[in-house]
Amino acid sequence: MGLDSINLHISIRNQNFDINQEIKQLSSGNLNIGGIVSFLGIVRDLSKNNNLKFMEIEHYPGMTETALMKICNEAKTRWEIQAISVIHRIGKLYPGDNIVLLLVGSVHRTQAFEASEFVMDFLKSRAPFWKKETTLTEATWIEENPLDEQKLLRW
Amino acid sequence: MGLDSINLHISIRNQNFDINQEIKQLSSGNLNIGGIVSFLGIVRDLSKNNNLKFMEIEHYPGMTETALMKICNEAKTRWEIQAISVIHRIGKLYPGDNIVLLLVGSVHRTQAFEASEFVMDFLKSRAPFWKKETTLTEATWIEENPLDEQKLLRW
Amino acid sequence: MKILYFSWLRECIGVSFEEYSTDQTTISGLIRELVNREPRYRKAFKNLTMVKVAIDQELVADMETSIVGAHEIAFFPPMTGG
Amino acid sequence: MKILYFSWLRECIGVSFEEYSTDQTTISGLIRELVNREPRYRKAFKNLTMVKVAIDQELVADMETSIVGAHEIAFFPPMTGG
Repeated sequence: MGLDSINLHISIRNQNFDINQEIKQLSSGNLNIGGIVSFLGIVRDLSKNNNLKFMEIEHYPGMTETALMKICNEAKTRWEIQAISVIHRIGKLYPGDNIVLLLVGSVHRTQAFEASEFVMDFLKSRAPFWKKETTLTEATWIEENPLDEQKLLRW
Repeated sequence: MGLDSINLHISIRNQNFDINQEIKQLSSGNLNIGGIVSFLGIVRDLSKNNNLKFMEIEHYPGMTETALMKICNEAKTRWEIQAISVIHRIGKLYPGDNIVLLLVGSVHRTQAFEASEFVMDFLKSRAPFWKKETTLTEATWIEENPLDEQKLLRW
Repeated sequence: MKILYFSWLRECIGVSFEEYSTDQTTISGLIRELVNREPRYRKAFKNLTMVKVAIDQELVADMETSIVGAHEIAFFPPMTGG
Repeated sequence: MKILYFSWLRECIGVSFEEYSTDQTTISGLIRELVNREPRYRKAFKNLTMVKVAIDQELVADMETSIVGAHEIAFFPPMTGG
């Protein structure tokens, strides 16, 4: 049931992560995990004039963790997966910096892929994170992409 | 067109890979890559008695590279992706060892996920690799999973 | 109860949280009351399609949801994580 | 032409490749000829649903495909990579 039978790891933090190490941790002691799907999100420069200086990520402590737990547990009931790890950075990040790392380990490749897409789709629109971009000329809060909300309808 | 506009990297080899390094290489010099989807395949013990000693992977030099190039180029025409890297190990591998690493970098998360599933599905049934498992008691060639062939029909 | 503000709502209102007492029983009632308090609230809640609400860290879609007994109400724009 | 064998077909036939000349013009003709050569070929090609073929490193599905002019013909079981 729920958290007992799945290896679930959620971390919200300033510091960067090491993907090798996170993968090692996810699969350690579970030789049934034959496939690990991961999604790595990186700060990219989407500003009109390609002059992003940095990005700041704010979140709602407490609710973030609860929301992510809920999303991961839902994924666990829908797909045959053995382990999930979500790391999301907050604070000041620069172009090329890592933002988010999702790892989903499963015996079955397709299960891990679908669960990963599901978690990313809901993380994007249901986990309380907000991004602010500072370019050479201005600071603006990133607006929601209306497509993100639409994507939830397919699940 | 084709290979010119996409960063494509294919490697068939004995040695292990370093995921951090491969990701760095994929995204280096391309700040448009906002998301990298990866699939990591690991040797797991699927033998009846859970007594896998090692696995041997054989391939068809020349045809393997051509087949993978074809699959990646097809993915490139179907999805908006900026970079693909496929590394597949051959030779003798032990439980827990890495087998395959696929990386797909894209501006758009969903595009990278779909392209990754596509490449893995075709790699599985169209790239000339064969696996032999040696347990404590016997050595057997892994048989094709009939579902793998079916999966191709959805693309 | 505690009211929290995030992102540009926080910047607009000027605080990240405040203690607040109200006789209002719904989110929409609370927002009406805040809007009548000071221009900074009026500005923050000008376009409600841009405002999301969580009661006790749980997202709620309906502005008529009851806030009776709530400890923590948060206002923020649509999320943009990932 | 060069004929290559992989996986258990290689083990069964005992070589990974051989140079071979034939008047046969199709894959099925070539297989028939090989099967009549020696028991090890008969054993390898016993169940053709388990055998896949590539002509010049290109997978072909139809056993009646022409092999005229081919440089390299490979026989192997269904792939199991990934």
